[in-house]
Amino acid sequence: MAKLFAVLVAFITIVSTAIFVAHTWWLPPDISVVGPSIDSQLLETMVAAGVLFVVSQFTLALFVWRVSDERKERPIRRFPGGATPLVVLATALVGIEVLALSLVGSKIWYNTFLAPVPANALKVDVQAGQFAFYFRYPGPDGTFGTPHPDKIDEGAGNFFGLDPANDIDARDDIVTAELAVPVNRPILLTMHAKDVSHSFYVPELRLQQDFVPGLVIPLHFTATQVAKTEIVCTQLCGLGHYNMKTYLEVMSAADFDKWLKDQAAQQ
Amino acid sequence: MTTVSTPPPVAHHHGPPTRFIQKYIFSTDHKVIGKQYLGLALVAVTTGMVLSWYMRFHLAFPDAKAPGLGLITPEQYLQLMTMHGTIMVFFVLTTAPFAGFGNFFLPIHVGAEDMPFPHFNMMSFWVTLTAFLVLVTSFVVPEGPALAGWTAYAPLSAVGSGSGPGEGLGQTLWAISIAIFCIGQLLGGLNFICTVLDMRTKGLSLARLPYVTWAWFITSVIGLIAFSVLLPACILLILDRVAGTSFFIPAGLVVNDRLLNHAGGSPLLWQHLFWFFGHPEVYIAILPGFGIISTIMPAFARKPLLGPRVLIGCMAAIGFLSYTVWGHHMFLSGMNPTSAMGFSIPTLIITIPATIATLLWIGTLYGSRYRFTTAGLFCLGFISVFVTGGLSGFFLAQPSIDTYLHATYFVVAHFHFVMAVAAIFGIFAGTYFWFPKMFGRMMNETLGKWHFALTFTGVYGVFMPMHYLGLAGNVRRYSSFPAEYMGQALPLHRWITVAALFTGAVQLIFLYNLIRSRFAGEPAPDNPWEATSLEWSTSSPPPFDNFGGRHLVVSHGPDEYAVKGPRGDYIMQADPP
Amino acid sequence: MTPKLGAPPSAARTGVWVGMGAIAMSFAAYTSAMMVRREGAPDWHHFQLPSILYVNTVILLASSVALEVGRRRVGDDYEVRRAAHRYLSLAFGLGVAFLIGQVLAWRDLAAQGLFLATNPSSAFFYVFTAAHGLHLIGGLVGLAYVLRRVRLAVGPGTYGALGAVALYWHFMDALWLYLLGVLALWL
Amino acid sequence: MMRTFAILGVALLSASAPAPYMAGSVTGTITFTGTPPKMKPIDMAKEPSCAKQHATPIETENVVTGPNNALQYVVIYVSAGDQGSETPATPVHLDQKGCQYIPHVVVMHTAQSLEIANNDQTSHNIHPLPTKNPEWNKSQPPGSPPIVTKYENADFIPVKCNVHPWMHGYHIVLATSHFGVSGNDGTYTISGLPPGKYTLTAWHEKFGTMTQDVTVGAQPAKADFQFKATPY
Repeated sequence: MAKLFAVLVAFITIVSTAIFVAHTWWLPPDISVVGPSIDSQLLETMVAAGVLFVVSQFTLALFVWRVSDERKERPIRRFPGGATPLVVLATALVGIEVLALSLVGSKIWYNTFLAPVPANALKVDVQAGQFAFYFRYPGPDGTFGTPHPDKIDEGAGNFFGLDPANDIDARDDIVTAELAVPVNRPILLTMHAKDVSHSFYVPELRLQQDFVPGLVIPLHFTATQVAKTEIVCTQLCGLGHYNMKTYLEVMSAADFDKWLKDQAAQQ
Repeated sequence: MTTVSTPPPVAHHHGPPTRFIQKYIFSTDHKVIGKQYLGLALVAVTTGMVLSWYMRFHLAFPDAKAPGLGLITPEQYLQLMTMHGTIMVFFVLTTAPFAGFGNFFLPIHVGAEDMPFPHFNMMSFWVTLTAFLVLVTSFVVPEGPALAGWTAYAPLSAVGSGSGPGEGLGQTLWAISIAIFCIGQLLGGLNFICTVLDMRTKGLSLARLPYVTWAWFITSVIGLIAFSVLLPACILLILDRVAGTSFFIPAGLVVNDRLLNHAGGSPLLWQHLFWFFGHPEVYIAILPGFGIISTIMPAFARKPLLGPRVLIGCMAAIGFLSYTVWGHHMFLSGMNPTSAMGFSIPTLIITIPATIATLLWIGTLYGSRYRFTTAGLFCLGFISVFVTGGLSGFFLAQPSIDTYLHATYFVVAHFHFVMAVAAIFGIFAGTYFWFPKMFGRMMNETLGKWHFALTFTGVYGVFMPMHYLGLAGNVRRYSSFPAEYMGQALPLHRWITVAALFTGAVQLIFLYNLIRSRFAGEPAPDNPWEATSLEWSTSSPPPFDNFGGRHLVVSHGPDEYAVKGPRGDYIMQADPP
Repeated sequence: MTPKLGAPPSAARTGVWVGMGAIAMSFAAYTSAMMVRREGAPDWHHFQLPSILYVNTVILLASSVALEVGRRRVGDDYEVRRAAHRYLSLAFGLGVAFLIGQVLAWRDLAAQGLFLATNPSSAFFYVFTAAHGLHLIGGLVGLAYVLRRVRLAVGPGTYGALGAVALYWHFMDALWLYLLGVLALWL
Repeated sequence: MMRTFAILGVALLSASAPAPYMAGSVTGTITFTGTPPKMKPIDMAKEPSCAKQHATPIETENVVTGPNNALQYVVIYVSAGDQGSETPATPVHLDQKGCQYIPHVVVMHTAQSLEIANNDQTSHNIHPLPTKNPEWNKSQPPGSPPIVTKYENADFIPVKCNVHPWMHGYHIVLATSHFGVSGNDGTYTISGLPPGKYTLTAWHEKFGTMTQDVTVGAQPAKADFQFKATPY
């Protein structure tokens, strides 16, 4: 049984590692400015964790194999050097790894969530609700109308609770059900939720951020390639959660302007 | 065995109960209560596993009718998921390794005859059972149980039935159940701590406590703090739901075209309170596992644990650090991103004591004369799965990577390996190890070893692929994956489902072994494993007062193996100096 | 089968200490919840604490004093025990009086139209006072138990139990003073 | 033998007994004055399986107008003077197709059974928000059987699908079987009314209700309604 176990551990380790290495299932290509740094950070961690994984599982298997024969009257041997070197080793290795990862990681994190937003960023207002995202472009006047929760009427297509009767800013707001953005231009999303917590996740952007009712959360990104990808909700929000999704369309500047005009015409 | 003739000063005697009710139902005997907890855990784990089968079935075959449920609707899926999580975390991973084994063996390990407050102890179980019953009741209420997940994030969990089926009465029952559960665990933890501090027999210094006893002690301290925070959180949640207060519900929410008249509440407040409990809860589940492994391995390795003090230090460090890291569940929750780094560092630091503990176990294995009993094998399995689960923590502890992996199956894989599977392996090890002492009969080793081998293979088959899903960006908590999103993951989901059903079926071997051994197993000697701690110095099963009127004097450490002893290569704690 | 020995007298005291730790923790949680809820909540209305609370405070402190005097007096001699018993009963009575006072405070607020759900500030007031009241009832139960034992006979266990109950009771005082401070400062 | 025939004959007679003599009816046209709000096109981007069923994007249906100021989806019913009416045995049918409720307004008698079918490739959830009946909320995955339900009390019930927030309709539950719904040309007919004096009420989801009295005699009575429309 012992030998079988040793083999089993080794086998499982090899197979699972192989699948990781072969990238059989891997991240989708990234299309954002922060993407590459996140990917490389993930890869570094993957290598470090992978090595530790293989080494420790094999050590376990090896030791099991070595002591597997219960009949043999071997003398009991202490681990050379006792616990202290292990403690030092673990602390040093892991400590260094931790420091390294944190240093690089915090820089990436800063670029993703804390870096100042460029002035030329395109502002898009995002509202999440059960179970759809709606996006709002300020229109020609460049200012958003004020949302009034009490005026929200989804049946009449008033998802943001705008009040065009009394609010001039609101009249030219362009409300869409999918997010279109021009390529290579910083985008600033102002995220708010209508009812419960939701989340904004675009794997290709390597970007995720929760919507929190009662808060308006800024989130900025820059897409680097023309593409059409999905935006999904990752915060459990009710029975329709699995189907709370829409599309992100990254377009050339020209296409984007045309798209925006078409949308405006339909309002 | 040494016995002292003069008993310590006592308040009053209470003799063994004679009536059935007192003896087996409303018993104040810690051994009976321990068995009751384990029984509850067995019922709960079976329920939880069946729920997960339905989830897996639906994920693999979204359009197929599930036996008994028919076509599973999205809300049913979320309800299955919520109940699976809640039942497993609270009523299995908290009760079995801690309340169950702890109740039975903690007093014996310290040479006591019972806990200091037996009636609190009895209440602790019956309160916990009530909590469980309240929870399962929600299966039969209109619109079914809660669907907000075991984390019950507000406002979804707070705004009421408008936000979805199960968010009416079901969610209220959930909150009440968890509140009750907290009370039960507080009563239990109080007893554990006092037992260790005040009930230790002559010569049993803290340093001489078995590692598992240390683990239970540390766990009960963690639990005492954690549940003292979850209880108020649940009370506030209940008030928001039934009394119209606004602790967690902000102003201007429109649920189903209806403007709620709540104002000013903070959804993040719930998350902070919950995770301040929630992260330590993970260690409440796994630390007893640490203790069980560290206690059992030397007995089978026939050599003392490598670095005993270090291990206890690691467990204490983990216990302490567990209160500094709750924010790593909230990197993307909308809290100030700067604080994410503050939570990330201690999270990564926790890996240090965890790594050390692992190395100590592997080092103990080195050069040993290991006896590959089922319990011993589960210890080795524990090491393997704990390492696997721990390493994925490296990814999630980093905010920058969590940005991508958060809320994907990578997380599911991580916590299942590190807290669910590892903890369960600890429970299995404990069961095979202590069953003879608890019931006076041996378990069948052949069945046990098959159970181990198949379970070990099975869990890797189930949870390893979830890492791949996560890397591919496959989101968790989805009842199905519409073709245009994550459609290509379906084959992998099918594989996982098959593996899950297989692993589940394998557990029938364990169940059969358990029942068969209980009634027809080999009679167990007092010390079948040639182990040293005090439970092995009394009969199997122990008498009502644990030591038959004897008061043991301890003059040895918990694992004096590989020495010249009166019986062989070991000296028991109660042996004369 | 041989009967079990009860717990050593010290256990009761340890138990109370541990319990106090847990209770302190949960009230810390309530307080931090209040802090978070309070900051940046435009809807937070300040209101005058009912003045009866201060009377209640005095009553509660008095009960603690009575309990302490009683505890120090307890002895084997019958007369002494009677005297001690009287003090303990007084402490018990005052405790009940405090609870009644708290209820009156609630009625006072209700009369002002301040209910649980009226405003976060009132919500926290009711939650704090109710939580404290419940824990105090626990203390009363313990006190009643000790009263019975003192009346019957005084054994080694009695001192332990009495000490434990007294400790808990004083803790309830301290907790109330803390809550009063919190409420007075932030409501 | 003879008796059987006799019974049969009686049965046949009673079966073929004529409906109440000279049942009258009410007809009319519903129109509006002023400018109604512009209906918004619905962007179904999140649900491709539905989007591709509509060549041109469909519009919201809360104010549907027809030629020469006709107003559609107005429910006209007898609100007073009705001499009893029993619940029809036949169920009312509601379709969910292309992520739309068809029809937008469905009228039924109290306790009449309503069957809701999902003809889409996606999962819908039906969530009525009643005021006088219990609220419910149920998912209906594609390929699952129709949901059959009924409302006990008269009510004007907004219904929505949370999964597709634009899906919005009305379940109108009336205590009478005498009602009509205005078509796209604004006309309606209420038939089978015994002669007598009645009060008619016209209900529109945005413009509210209007009433007028009408006397039904031998000739079909006429009752037109004109709502005041506002752009917002």
